[in-house]
Amino acid sequence: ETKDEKTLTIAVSQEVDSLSPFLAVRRLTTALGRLSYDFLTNYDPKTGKTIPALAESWTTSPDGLTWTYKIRDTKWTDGTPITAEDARWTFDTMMKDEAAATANGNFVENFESVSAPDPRTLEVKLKAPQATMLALDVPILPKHKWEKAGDFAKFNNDKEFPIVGSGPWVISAYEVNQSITLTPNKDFWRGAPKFDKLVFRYIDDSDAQVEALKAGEVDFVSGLTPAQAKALDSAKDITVNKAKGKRFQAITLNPGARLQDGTTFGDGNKALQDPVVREALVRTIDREAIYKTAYGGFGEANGGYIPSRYKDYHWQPEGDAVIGFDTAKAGQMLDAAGYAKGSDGIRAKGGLKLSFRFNVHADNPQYIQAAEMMREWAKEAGIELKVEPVSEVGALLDAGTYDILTTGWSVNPDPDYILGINRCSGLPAKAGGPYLSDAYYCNPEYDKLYAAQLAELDPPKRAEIVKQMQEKLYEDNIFVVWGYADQLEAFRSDVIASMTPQPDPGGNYDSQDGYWSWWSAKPVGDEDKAAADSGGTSSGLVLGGGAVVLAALAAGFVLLRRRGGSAADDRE
Amino acid sequence: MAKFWGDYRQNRAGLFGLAVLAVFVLSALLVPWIVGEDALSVTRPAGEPLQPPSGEFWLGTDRSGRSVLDLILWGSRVSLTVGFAATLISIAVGSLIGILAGHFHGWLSGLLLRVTDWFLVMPTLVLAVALAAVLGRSLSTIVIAIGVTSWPTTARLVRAQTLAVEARPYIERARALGGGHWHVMTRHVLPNVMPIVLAQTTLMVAGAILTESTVAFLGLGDPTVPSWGSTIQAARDTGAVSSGLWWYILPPGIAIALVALAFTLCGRAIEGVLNPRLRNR
Amino acid sequence: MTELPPSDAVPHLDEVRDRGDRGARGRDGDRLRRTTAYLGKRLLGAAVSLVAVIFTSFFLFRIIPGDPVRVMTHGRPVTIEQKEALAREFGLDRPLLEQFVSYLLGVLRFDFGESFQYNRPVLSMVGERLGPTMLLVGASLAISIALGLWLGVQGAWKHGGTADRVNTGVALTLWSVPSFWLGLILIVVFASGLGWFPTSGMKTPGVTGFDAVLDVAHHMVLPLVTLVAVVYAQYLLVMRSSLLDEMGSDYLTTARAKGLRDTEVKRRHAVPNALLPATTLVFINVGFVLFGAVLVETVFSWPGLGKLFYEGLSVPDLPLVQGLFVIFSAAVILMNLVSDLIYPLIDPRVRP
Amino acid sequence: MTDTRAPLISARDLRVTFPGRRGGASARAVDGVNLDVAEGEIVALVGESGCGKTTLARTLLGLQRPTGGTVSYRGQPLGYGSKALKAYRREAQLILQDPSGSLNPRHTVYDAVAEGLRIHGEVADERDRVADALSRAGMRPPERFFLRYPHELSGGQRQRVVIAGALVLDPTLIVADEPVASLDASVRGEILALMLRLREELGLAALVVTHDLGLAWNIADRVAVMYLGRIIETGPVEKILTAPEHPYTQALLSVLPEGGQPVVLSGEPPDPSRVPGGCRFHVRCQSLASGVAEAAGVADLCRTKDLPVLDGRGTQAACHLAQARQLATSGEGGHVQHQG
Amino acid sequence: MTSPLLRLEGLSVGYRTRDGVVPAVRGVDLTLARGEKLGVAGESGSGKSTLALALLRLLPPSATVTGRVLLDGEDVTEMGWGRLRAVRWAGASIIFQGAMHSLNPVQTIGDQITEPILRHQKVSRESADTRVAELLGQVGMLPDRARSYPHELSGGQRQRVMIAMALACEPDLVIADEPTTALDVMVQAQILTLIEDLVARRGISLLMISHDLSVLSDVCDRLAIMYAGRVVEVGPADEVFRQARHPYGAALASAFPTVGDPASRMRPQGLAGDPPDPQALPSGCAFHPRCAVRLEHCDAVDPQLWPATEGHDVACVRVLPDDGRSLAPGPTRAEEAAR
Ligand SMILES: Nc1ncnc2c1ncn2[C@@H]1O[C@H](COP(=O)(O)OP(=O)(O)OP(=O)(O)O)[C@@H](O)[C@H]1O
Ligand SMILES: Nc1ncnc2c1ncn2[C@@H]1O[C@H](COP(=O)(O)OP(=O)(O)OP(=O)(O)O)[C@@H](O)[C@H]1O
Ligand SMILES: [Mg+2]
Ligand SMILES: [Mg+2]
Repeated sequence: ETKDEKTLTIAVSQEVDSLSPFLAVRRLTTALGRLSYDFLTNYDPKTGKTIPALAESWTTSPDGLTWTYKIRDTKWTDGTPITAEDARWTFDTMMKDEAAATANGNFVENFESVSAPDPRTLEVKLKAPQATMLALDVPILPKHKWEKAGDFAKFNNDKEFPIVGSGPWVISAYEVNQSITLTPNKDFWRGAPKFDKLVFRYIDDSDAQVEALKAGEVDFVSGLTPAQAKALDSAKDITVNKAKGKRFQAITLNPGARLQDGTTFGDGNKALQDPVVREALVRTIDREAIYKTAYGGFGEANGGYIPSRYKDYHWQPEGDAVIGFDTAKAGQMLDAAGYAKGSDGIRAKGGLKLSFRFNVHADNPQYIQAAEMMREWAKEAGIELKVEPVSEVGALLDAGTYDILTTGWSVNPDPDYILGINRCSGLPAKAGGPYLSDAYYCNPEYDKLYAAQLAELDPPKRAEIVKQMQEKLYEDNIFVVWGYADQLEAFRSDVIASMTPQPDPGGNYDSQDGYWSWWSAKPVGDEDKAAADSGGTSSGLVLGGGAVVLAALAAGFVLLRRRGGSAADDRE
Repeated sequence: MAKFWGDYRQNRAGLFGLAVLAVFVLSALLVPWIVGEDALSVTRPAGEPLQPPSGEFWLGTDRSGRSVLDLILWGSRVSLTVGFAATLISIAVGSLIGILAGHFHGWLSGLLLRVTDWFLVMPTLVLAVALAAVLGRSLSTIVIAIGVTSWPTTARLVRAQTLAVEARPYIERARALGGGHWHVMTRHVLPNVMPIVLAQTTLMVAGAILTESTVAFLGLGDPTVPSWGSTIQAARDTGAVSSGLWWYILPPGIAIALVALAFTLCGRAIEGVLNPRLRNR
Repeated sequence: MTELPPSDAVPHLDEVRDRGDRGARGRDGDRLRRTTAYLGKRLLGAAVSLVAVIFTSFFLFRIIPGDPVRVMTHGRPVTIEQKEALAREFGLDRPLLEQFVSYLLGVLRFDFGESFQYNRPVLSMVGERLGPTMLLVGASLAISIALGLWLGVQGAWKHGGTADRVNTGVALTLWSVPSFWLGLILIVVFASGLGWFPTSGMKTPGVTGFDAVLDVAHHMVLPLVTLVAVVYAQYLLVMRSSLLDEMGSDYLTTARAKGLRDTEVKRRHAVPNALLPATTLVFINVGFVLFGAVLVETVFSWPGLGKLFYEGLSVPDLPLVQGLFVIFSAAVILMNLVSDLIYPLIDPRVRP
Repeated sequence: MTDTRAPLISARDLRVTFPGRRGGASARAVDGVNLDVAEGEIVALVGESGCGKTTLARTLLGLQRPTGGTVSYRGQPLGYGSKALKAYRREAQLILQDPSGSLNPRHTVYDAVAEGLRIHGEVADERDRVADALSRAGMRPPERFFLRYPHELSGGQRQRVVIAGALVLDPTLIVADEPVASLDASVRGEILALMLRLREELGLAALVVTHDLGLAWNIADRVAVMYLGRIIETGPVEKILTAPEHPYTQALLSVLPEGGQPVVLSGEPPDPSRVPGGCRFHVRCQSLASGVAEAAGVADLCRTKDLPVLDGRGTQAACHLAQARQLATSGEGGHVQHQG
Repeated sequence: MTSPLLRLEGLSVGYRTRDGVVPAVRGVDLTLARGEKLGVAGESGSGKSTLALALLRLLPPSATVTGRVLLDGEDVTEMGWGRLRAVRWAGASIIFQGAMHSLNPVQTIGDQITEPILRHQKVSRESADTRVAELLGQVGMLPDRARSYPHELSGGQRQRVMIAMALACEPDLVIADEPTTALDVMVQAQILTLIEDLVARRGISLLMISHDLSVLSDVCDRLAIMYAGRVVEVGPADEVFRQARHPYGAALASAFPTVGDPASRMRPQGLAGDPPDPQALPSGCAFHPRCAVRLEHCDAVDPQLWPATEGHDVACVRVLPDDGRSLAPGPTRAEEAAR
């Protein structure tokens, strides 16, 4: 490492599942795919619109079944030219080889055929029209390298470095469970990255990540807790980025799990099938309080399904439509509906007790904190929530053996997918899954609206329909959104001068749909780089902890020295 | 008993341990009256979240705005309960198996020994963690996991002691007087292994409390119940270490260390009293 | 490791005495036969334990709630057909007993199956991380054994003195501290606070050559201190108490009567005898320290086995967790075996 | 003493074999013993360490199951069911060598003495019987000792408590395994005197196991000398301890301080897992070594021919040499037998 | 005879315990001439072992020693550590009671015997080994036993090893603390014969401790009887054994019956009462509560050793001129009584 080499180090807590884009499904490794392989298209960080990438341009047939991409004339990092054949091979392999379809197979499920009539032209024929043809999140791989890979199920692409790719960065070293080092692709057609090195450094513990940031061992940390964000805000040379979240946090209430044919299954508490109970329950949730306490104020309480970050589609209840926090009213509603409080303070009607299992993702502290709060509010209204943290909700969901689940989804700029999962046709066809969503929501009116928005080509009008759909979801109180937590990140401002967020401005740097942040990151010039000292560690903890540790150690050392002195006496 | 206490009193560390324990046990017993259940409310907390220590909150507040001191006090209840309950299981199982394995000879003892050894080679914590994962997150799970995994130590100890006791001539005398298995086990062996078991208990409680915190640290505890382990875990979840929230992370750790130490000191003191060979040294 | 109840060592001490009593008078004629029998018995015992462990791990983890197939598909929704295909591929559809037998046979051939989430052989994943764990555990064992035994000897020889009392006190206190908590505090104080050591990890990416060795050493200081701090007390206590046990012994009076110096009496007579029970503990502890590293590895993001286990458990990744459980336990069994085999070498009374 | 009284307890061809450790040869601790104890008789069983005295005593009390032979009590073979044993142990009592070890340190004197009563469910007038037993054992006034713990008593007092614990059930037979070996010389005589007195007062029969010939001289009517699992000489004390026939007994007597020129037997103590062929004593026999046996013409017999088991009555010595001498004087066959 | 080899003057030892000081040895005066064999008898706890250990300052730190221990005219209690180490084993060696415990279980007996040789004599390893073989031969063991570990030997053999070890540096004095207790009668006889023989052949002085008066009387020239930390009777062995003048000595002697002597047949002799508690000794003569022939002023007079006959001193009022009545009010001065 030469002195003036500029390294950008990102702390990551996920381990590498595979460096083969065919297999990689984790956030970290898909991000690595985006950095090291170009995709056909990309998103403009400012507008969110699709822009050309490896595909310079594209056309589609009137029936939408044939897509033709013009492939950019550029080179793999080993100097071999990139051709349409590479793209064809990539898609074709995913269609033919089940292992190669592991990560992104869903994109090609609908492909009829792929061909490369000439080195610059890629042609895809579809079985049915497909909305994602301009959002194919598929790294195009160099055929000449990958042909020889053998069994794709076993090939992890982690033996030979640097890995031949086409993105702005080249994966040039990988130490299992420790770090991944990338070097710039000097010939990247959009321009080479500014840093000389990009290192993803594995630090599992969130506190350790922040400490490493403070110590200057890493330059960027994401997934901050609210407390960390607040503490770092005042730290020297560190900039905290609070991006509006693209995820919503929610709970789903089991309305009676069922298959598409209406067969019910599972053991969800039947009381939740009563809309009154559901509404009453929702009225016991103080969303504002959740975001104020559990999210430390970094987030927005909001019942709308699509986060406010997406202004066009975002909807939120207003006026009388708001099912707001009011435990008294919840109680009255339940009283009116005949749910009377028992001796234990829990309401029941005809043997149906308002006592619900509340399965919370154990690895999400905010969910747990919110769940604890919800339990107390619900209790005031005579509803019992039994908070049961679980490591994985999938099995409970598939079996329908839950009452209330926490959930959260990342929402793409285009809401189609996230809306689609809640259709009746999304319900599992057979017992045991698969089930895309996690609410067993099924409302024919909602389905109708979904179809309408799909057919509507005028964006404002489509947005209107999307908002109506959200209203439906909101009223039904099955998929109950709390709001949107901010995405909290921090970076060393004495290392990184600037980076492009997504959306720009106000967006996030980490887990972007593209490579903008790390590609665009500009190092701080030597002249304006302050003496690198890591200030900002809280003196309280240092003093407190230090006192404890040092006291113990000092005692030990003093003793050792003492003993040195007394060893001379020759006792019997 | 008076003699026991007289001997015990000579051990200053043991007295310190006992005093610490007394404070914790007392506060655990009295906490519903001195602090009250309201202190645990996350929706009507006494203060703002994550406030540093002040006159009002001696140890600051947690992520929900509750007094950390109150949490520690309530947590002592849970941690001590876990410690004692787990120890009880392990001591009960361990003593029973140990006495049986030591008293009887032949296949029963062989079988029990095998089972004990089997449990003994399995890393206790791995097994406890695995059990905690298997049985789901709750305090009773942790109690069972710790209890089930730590009995072999007691069993070995009790067996060794049983063998030692059974080699004493008074057992032969009791048998020569016509005493049967039951008589020998209850009248002679049991009273003689009890002191060892007592010493072992105190040592084990310390281990159980530590294990509880470890299990919680590994994210397998019940985060909704304010034990010391789960408080540390909550603090970690909050990012307390890197956010300088020392009042959130230090107290539960110190409480664990203090109680574990106190139990250990008591255990050693008791051992010292019971084993004069240690005492005279 | 910290979470071992303090008296874990005690039964082993007793066992040692057991063995001592059993020590038969060696008659040269029988020796070979007896040695073979002794070896055979120990090996058989170890083998039985191993199978029992494999059995336990196989069935224990199967009860963890969670759907293996969901793990394999990383939570992505898949069709029943796909699920069944995957289940078939991993043999999850066969009768449990059959699965167990094939697992057992696999394990005996060092085939622990493939990780559900990483789609790779468990053994190779273990292989990658064994090094760091061994480094950390090995170094911490070496240091804590040396430190603990030395302090234990000093303490016992001048028992009751200030040095002994403070030493024992410090050891017990550190022992009572949860290791992960201590690790966190150390990070805050010495890594981010004083900046003396790196906060976590094992290497600075890109450092090569001899610098890399220093770099690893630098990274290792804090995890090592943590691990040593919570572990050494045990060695200290065992050494101290077994030396105290020896100290009243008549043969020490004999040694003094022979005109030996105090230090010679200690070094030549007392310590070798007192070392015996400690030896058993040392070996038995290796296995436990191995797992104790889980916590420390987690706190310091040390790329070792412990982390892998922790992660596998939360998913749950059955083959990974099972494999690691078997490996951890096998380490304990192996170390027990080694201690059984070594013991006769250092204690003539136990020689078969 | 006469042999006309019916024996209270009798062992017939008793054998106890312990399996060898770690594949070693098995130990024939008791290797064919006939022994009778008549009512009111004190028999001393003497022999060097490891010859099987304790094992024999334990077997007589049913604490050890014989691998061969029988023990009969009042003519009835001993049953080993728990009921039968319990009934037997109401009448036959054991006193062990180490009084400190024989008392549970956590039981008071009262508990220790009452234990037998409680086991046999004889709790009525327990207090009186305990007091009575204690005073008979010479601990007077008994109430003063009730609540004492063993560690608060001297060795002699402890042994008295043990004896009281045996007396409380009004036994007919006491088997005492080295009852004074761990006591100070000064206390020893007191305990032996107590045993004699009890025999006088209660007509107790006793088998006293000891390696101390002086003790046998002090209190026993009859003595049986044991060597390597067998009784090799038996008879009235006056006879055996003044004019022993067996070279082993002679050697034992010779090493007593007053025993004149000591015959120190060569070699190590015998090992019951390796019983030599021929006379079991021949490897250490001074008579054989000095050529006396050779002169008497029995040396070969000594080396090759095992001797039959003594029948446990009368005066006998299992020795080829003694036998040969006997033959020479009386012309009789069989082993030496003096009618008492 | 020149100056005695060993001379104890007013030797007292107390152990500090939590319950106060235990006076284990209370003012013992004894002399041992060169080549003499002195036996010390007494019941358990009378301070015999304490006395033995005090001779070489081997007592635990909790013991306080007063008085003088003159070994060859040199006071052991005042020696520097270096000198003391030199005296130990080379000047006086000890044979301890329990050889199993007195031998280091993890060292071969050869190494253990070699150790003092190498320490005290400037010899090579090889010649030390030769010496070991020689010594083992002298105690009737095969030289190749040097490679054995203590547990591989029988009790008798171990005791022989202890004896060989004690002789290793050719000391002037051998202290044998109950060398044969816990051994079988037969082995006991072997060991005693061996000790007697070796000591006689080399002209070594022997201080032998036992509670078995009959054994001591057999081996030793002179006998000392201890009671409650005091020597209560000392004199020629035969005389003390047969005609003990102190009631305790007499009781002790009669506790060992003579087989074949009709006087003791069916008449065990005992000594009533309990051994004294060293921390609560009776007033006056410590033995008086158990004494069958005590006089009324025995609880007031604490008699010191007094020559009863030539070379036979007894600490009993009965040997004093007027039964010691004149001494009743105050304690006698030690120097006066024990000359
Ligand atoms: N439980 C046992 N298992 C194996 N061997 C035994 C057992 N008990 C006794 N022995 C052996 O049997 C032999 C006789 O033992 P026993 O205790 O009867 O002798 P003893 O004459 O009482 O000796 P001592 O005088 O030493 O008490 C010994 O060699 C002993 O090692
Ligand atoms: N380390 C010690 N601390 C306190 N008291 C002791 C210690 N060693 C011995 N004593 C006491 O000193 C007294 C004399 O003990 P010592 O061992 O000299 O007696 P002994 O005559 O050798 O007895 P034995 O015949 O049992 O060996 C006893 O009362 C004993 O309890
Ligand atoms: Mg015996
Ligand atoms: Mg002694």
